[in-house]
Amino acid sequence: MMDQMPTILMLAPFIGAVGLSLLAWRRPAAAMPVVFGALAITVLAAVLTLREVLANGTITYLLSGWDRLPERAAGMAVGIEYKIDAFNALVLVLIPAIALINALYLRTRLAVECAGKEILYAILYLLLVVGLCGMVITNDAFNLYVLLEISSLTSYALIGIGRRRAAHATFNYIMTGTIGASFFLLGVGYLYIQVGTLNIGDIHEALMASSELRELASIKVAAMMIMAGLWLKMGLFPLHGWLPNAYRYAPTATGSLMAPLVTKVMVVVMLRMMVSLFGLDYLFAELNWRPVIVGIACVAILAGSFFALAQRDIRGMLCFLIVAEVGYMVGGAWLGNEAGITGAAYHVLSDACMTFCLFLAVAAIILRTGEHRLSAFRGAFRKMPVAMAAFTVGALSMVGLPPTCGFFSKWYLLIGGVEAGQWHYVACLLISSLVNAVLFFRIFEIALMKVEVEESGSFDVDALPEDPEDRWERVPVGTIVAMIVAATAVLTIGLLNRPIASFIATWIGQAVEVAP
Amino acid sequence: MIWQLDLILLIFLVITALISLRVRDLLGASMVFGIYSFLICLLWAGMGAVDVAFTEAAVGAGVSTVILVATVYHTRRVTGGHKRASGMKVLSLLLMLVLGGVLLHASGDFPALGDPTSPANDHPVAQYYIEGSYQDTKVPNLVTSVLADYRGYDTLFETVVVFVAGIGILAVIGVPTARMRREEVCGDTAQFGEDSDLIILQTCRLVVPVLQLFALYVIAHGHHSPGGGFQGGVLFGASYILLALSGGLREALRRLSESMSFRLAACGIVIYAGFGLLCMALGSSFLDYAILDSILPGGVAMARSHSMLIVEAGVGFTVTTILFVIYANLATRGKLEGGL
Amino acid sequence: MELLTLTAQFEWILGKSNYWASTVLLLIGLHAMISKNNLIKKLIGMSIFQTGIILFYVSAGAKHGAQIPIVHYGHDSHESHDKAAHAAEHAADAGQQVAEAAAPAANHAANHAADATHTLGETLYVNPLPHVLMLTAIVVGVATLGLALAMVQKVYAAYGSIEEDEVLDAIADSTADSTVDSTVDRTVKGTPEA
Amino acid sequence: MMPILGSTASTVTEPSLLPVFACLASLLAIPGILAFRKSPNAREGVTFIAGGIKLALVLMMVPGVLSGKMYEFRFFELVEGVGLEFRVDGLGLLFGIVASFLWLCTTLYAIGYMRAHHETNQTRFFSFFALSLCATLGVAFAGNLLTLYIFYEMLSLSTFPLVSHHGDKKARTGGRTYLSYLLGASIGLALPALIFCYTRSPEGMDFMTGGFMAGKVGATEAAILLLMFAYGFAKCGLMPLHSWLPGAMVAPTPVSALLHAVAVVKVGVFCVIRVVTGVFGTDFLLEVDAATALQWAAAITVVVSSLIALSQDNLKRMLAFSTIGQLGYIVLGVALLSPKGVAGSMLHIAMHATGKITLFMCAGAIFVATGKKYISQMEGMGRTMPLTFAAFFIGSLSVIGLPPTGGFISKFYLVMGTIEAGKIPLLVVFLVSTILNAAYFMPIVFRAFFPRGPTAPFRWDRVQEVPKACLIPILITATITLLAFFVPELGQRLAALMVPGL
Repeated sequence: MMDQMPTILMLAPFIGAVGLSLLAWRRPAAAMPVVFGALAITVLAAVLTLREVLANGTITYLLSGWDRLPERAAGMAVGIEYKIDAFNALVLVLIPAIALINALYLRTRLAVECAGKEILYAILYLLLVVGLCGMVITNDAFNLYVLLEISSLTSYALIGIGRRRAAHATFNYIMTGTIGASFFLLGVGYLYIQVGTLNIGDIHEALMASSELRELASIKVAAMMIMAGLWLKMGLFPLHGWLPNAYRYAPTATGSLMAPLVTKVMVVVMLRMMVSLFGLDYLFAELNWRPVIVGIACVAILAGSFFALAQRDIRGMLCFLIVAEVGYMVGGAWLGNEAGITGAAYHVLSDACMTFCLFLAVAAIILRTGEHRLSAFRGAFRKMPVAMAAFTVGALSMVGLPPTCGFFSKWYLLIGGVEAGQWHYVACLLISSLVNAVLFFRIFEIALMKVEVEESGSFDVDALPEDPEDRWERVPVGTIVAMIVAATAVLTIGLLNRPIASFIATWIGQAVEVAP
Repeated sequence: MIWQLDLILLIFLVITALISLRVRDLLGASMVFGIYSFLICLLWAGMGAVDVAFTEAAVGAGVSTVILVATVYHTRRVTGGHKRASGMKVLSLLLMLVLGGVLLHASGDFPALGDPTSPANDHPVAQYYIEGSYQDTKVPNLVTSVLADYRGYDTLFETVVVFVAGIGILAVIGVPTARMRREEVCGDTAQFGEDSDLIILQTCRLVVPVLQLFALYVIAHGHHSPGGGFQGGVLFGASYILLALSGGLREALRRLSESMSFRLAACGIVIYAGFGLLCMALGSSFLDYAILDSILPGGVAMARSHSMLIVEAGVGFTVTTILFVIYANLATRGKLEGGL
Repeated sequence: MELLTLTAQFEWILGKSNYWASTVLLLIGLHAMISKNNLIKKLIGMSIFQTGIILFYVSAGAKHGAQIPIVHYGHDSHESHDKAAHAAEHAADAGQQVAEAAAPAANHAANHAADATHTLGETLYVNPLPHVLMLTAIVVGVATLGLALAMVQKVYAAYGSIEEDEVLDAIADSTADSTVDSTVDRTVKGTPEA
Repeated sequence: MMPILGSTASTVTEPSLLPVFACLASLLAIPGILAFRKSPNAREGVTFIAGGIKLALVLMMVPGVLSGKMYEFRFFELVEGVGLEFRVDGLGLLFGIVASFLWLCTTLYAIGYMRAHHETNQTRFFSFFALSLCATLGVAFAGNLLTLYIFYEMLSLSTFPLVSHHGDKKARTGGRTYLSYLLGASIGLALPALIFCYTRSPEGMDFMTGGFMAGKVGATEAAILLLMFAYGFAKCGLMPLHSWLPGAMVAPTPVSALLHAVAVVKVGVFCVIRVVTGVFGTDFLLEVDAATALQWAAAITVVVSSLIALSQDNLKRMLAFSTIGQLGYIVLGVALLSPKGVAGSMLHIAMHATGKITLFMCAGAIFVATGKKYISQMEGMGRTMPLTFAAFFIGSLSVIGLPPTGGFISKFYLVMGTIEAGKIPLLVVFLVSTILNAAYFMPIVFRAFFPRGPTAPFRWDRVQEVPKACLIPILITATITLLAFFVPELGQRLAALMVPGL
């Protein structure tokens, strides 16, 4: 049973989705229980897999039972295989866990925002999780593309199901996403034509074995196309155009699922491509792209931060912050040292949690107040203490203040920057932290104080009616639980950064002493 | 490969591509794009990629064109000039020049076209597929065996991609209230094709059964000849689309309602994944058909062969129904009423 | 001599022609996706872009003089192995007998026959793997196209146009009018804050 | 010159939860404060009890520390090699005592002040008050640079709602300035410096005698890092990063007292002392001569802020600039790198704290009683509020550095420190600033008791003192200021633990 866990992890949401289509086509009430059940099984399987990986090291799972057939295929993989190493296993827990917690929020919104389409939404929701997990778990470059497309198509639909305004945003997203995925496919094609296999590990070995192969221009172009494709999908500035509108106009539960996960999983894929496919030696010793890419990342960080500063719409602001965070991760990964990559990988986890936390809190506040500009926060601390507590934790993490996880990811990234001597990257990280501080404390100010807002005049926190009903959060319990869990995760991941960083370090494959 | 033919095809390809993008009449553009697809089919067939050509003919030239036409029908037929985009155009051209330069530079060290010793063709894995797959699976069509067995996991998700597209389109443009009404109205006394042209109607009466029979053949005979679940499924779906085009969507929906379509589509995937799960239940890994020789007759290789057939049938179910649903929704703006 | 180099050049060009064509198609499609104003034109561009990539893959698997990847009936594996070995021996013999000038070519052929164990018997088969991959890519392409067309219809229903500039104008107008278009939140044109 | 050897070799570390509990005492009070938000008496009772426990816990460590023990507690590793770690040494304990004792006084005062003023959101106020004290003790007992930084940031955040407590436009501006200076400097300067230190010394960042960075950086790097830390910990108010302090005067007076005397600014200078002694080590800094720039930055701050204070009419603003000057003393003292200078800095933390808190509470008392906040309005008020102004007098004596107050002792050490270091120009700075201090304090006291123009004779029944809750803490702190002159042994012994070269 244990060795089937990776497949169970993939199949639970998959079967859930198909089962909904098969048996519950006209029964919207079945949607949420199936989502919860399927995701709970997935989380369980992921946790068991993680435990297994921690105990016994990397897991390889051969699908279709095609062994590596040493005598007949020169030891190459003829089938598709899963490969779950320390970092993968962590991400595999993260994806269904966030989806599961988000389902608590989704439960309250599904019937409102997607009336008449509950089953469709639930199917797409589960299949998105399948796609994201599948991208992380697979060890086959083409299979990665297929799962990438599954996650893309489901996300297009999950966004497009939204309001009128979502239509054009989704169309742009489809265009960009298709270009990105196709670039990725083309890059894989360039590798295939020169190497002849699609298995990530085998390609890596071939590249390591032959220096002529590494000299080839087409391999370099392959690396370029794969990276460009992934950057498009993750929304690295200046390829981010699709991102803010898509997340902003999507149904709120889509936003709070996709914002934490989709771009982050793309970063995970990028890291895997860098570490497991091309290899750090090749990327940093033989291609000298670091200055350029770190430069782009710096611009992304600054641009994202300042665009966020210019936003009046809360969700728009958060979306641009994601653009900045993508810059953090890409820059960190391309610093080319262990601390930088550790920082980028760790930031994937921490950014997922804090973005999730912020999106949930913001969704709750927007729903409660009916406003989606910064003025929605007036008196929020008093009206919605739990939501604001979660928001505060997420915000502090975004700013990078201890002991939240945002501080520690920034810590590793900064160390990477200092060690690599990329001072401009260090400076951009710090500037972005400061801009985030301005952003969020501007909100806290609105929340704490009597702010004279344009139309409604002076607003006194104490003048709020003492009506007990009005004073309570008026947020469904599920959402409250979701927010609390997310905020706790932000703190826990921060405090657990040592073991996480050491998993990541073992993944990077350099000897690093493991915490006792 | 006959290089003269290939060269002519390539030139025509580029020309049709440019035309379909230049033409202002969107219906014309869609048609030219259909021609483009057929040309590229020829090219692929010439290169020995018969299954790809078959699929492209059915999907690219057939279904794509039909759904393009359906959308043009429901939006605008003529596109205006370009009022705004000149700056964008220059930027894009510059980008294309750079990208083209990079890609052509990279193509400099590709092995020559058709070189049997190129890394991709000479790789042990490629050799293994050609040499070993018949022994392993007793399926002469290598594409089928690689598709449904060695890379069966990929194909499962390929089927899911189709499924997602159907669900997604319904989610995006489906109109829930109209849909309910439609389901109720279904099955009333409306006559088949009462407002259609007689010639079209009679032609379809002849063509549809033949098409469906052929589709079944393609699915079933995919082991021995070009074809398989996708190609057959597309053809089968096309038969329903033909029915809807000639006799009215209502008639087609009466035979294959939307909810039934999705149930069947899910059934197809369940067949596929269920077979994989069965392998797991018997103690092997997911989709390892070899273990099924305890259930299926004819030894390990034949067990693989039979499993592939069943799995392809599952794919066929899904593709058939989903393509029809995609057409039905796009042709009616999600209302499932009226149609083209 | 001159003629020979010309032929060589021509062969070289032929050897690249598909890759170049695929690049050209890819660029045409991509250019249309970026610069066309009409959403359907963008989608046609997208399809052309994807076929460019498919052409690339299929070309990567092509072999001169090879059969379609459906093996002939009746071949048992042992038999075919024997045949391959025979073919190799024959070629090698031939290589020893011919004049020195021709030796490299013959050796090449011999190596070929020996290397090319992916022939069953004398038959050379096309590499099936790219075909499998491209079947998937085609299906993905049509799925994306379908979903994108649905979005086009939704855009048209919302803004009455499928020209991008008109759509953007309509969006700008609708936000300026502060229309309420959702149960969740209002879209209000942002006014600068105090 | 005698090098500073730091803690003697006989020091033993002892694992103990005392510092943790001391730190947590006020944090645990917060749920209580929130629970009793409906009944102010119970709420403030909780605060008091927590304060008492906290002080008791801190005092319990005194005998041990004096006998050469170091209480230590490690939680877990935050990042590789650096854990969340508490360690109590002489300096930390000295600061801990001052902070937790003055918290009690301030709380008492705050109750009177907030009630007399009918302030809103008192529950929030007392909660964040408790939180900020938790952070302060965390800084005091931090065992390494990262822990110190974490609590430093926590303090910045927890005081932000206090500074902008009123929530009006002025409070908003003040809060903005406050946070942008403090967070900006700490993220922009201190954090990179911290990370640079970590990359150079990845095996650990524990404060240790002689400094963990000693010998790991060159002279220029050390000088730059030192400045980055000194400016990064902007709570120490070095010019030009000082303007948050006058800006934060919008806060209610107890907050100002807390900011200026107990928590915030003292944390700033405490951090600088830690950096000089524990991170780089005075020996190393002397060896590479890296502290000159810091000395002059502090000296300029001292003189300029005194001159500005001279021109202020708003009493609280004047006190703020005076504080900036006094902080300059402390930074200057430690930057001298001489044993007496460093000891003087440590003592001055305590001495200035008691003196300045007295002054602030007096200013608040005057405001509560009469609504006056300008110096020019205070003529003759010594006659209506004699006790308050007597306390004010004692406080100002201490700040100027005159006997018989504690301020004299620390200033004496500081002056001796300059001589020891052989920096005569800096000695002149001390003397000039003392004259300036006298010049801005003495006229206030003098005019309060001896106004110009005709005055009615003093009569007790005309006395209108503030509520007792405000008055009692003032008198307590004034008395302590005096006592510190006569019994300075505790402070001296604690400081001597850190600077045995005395």
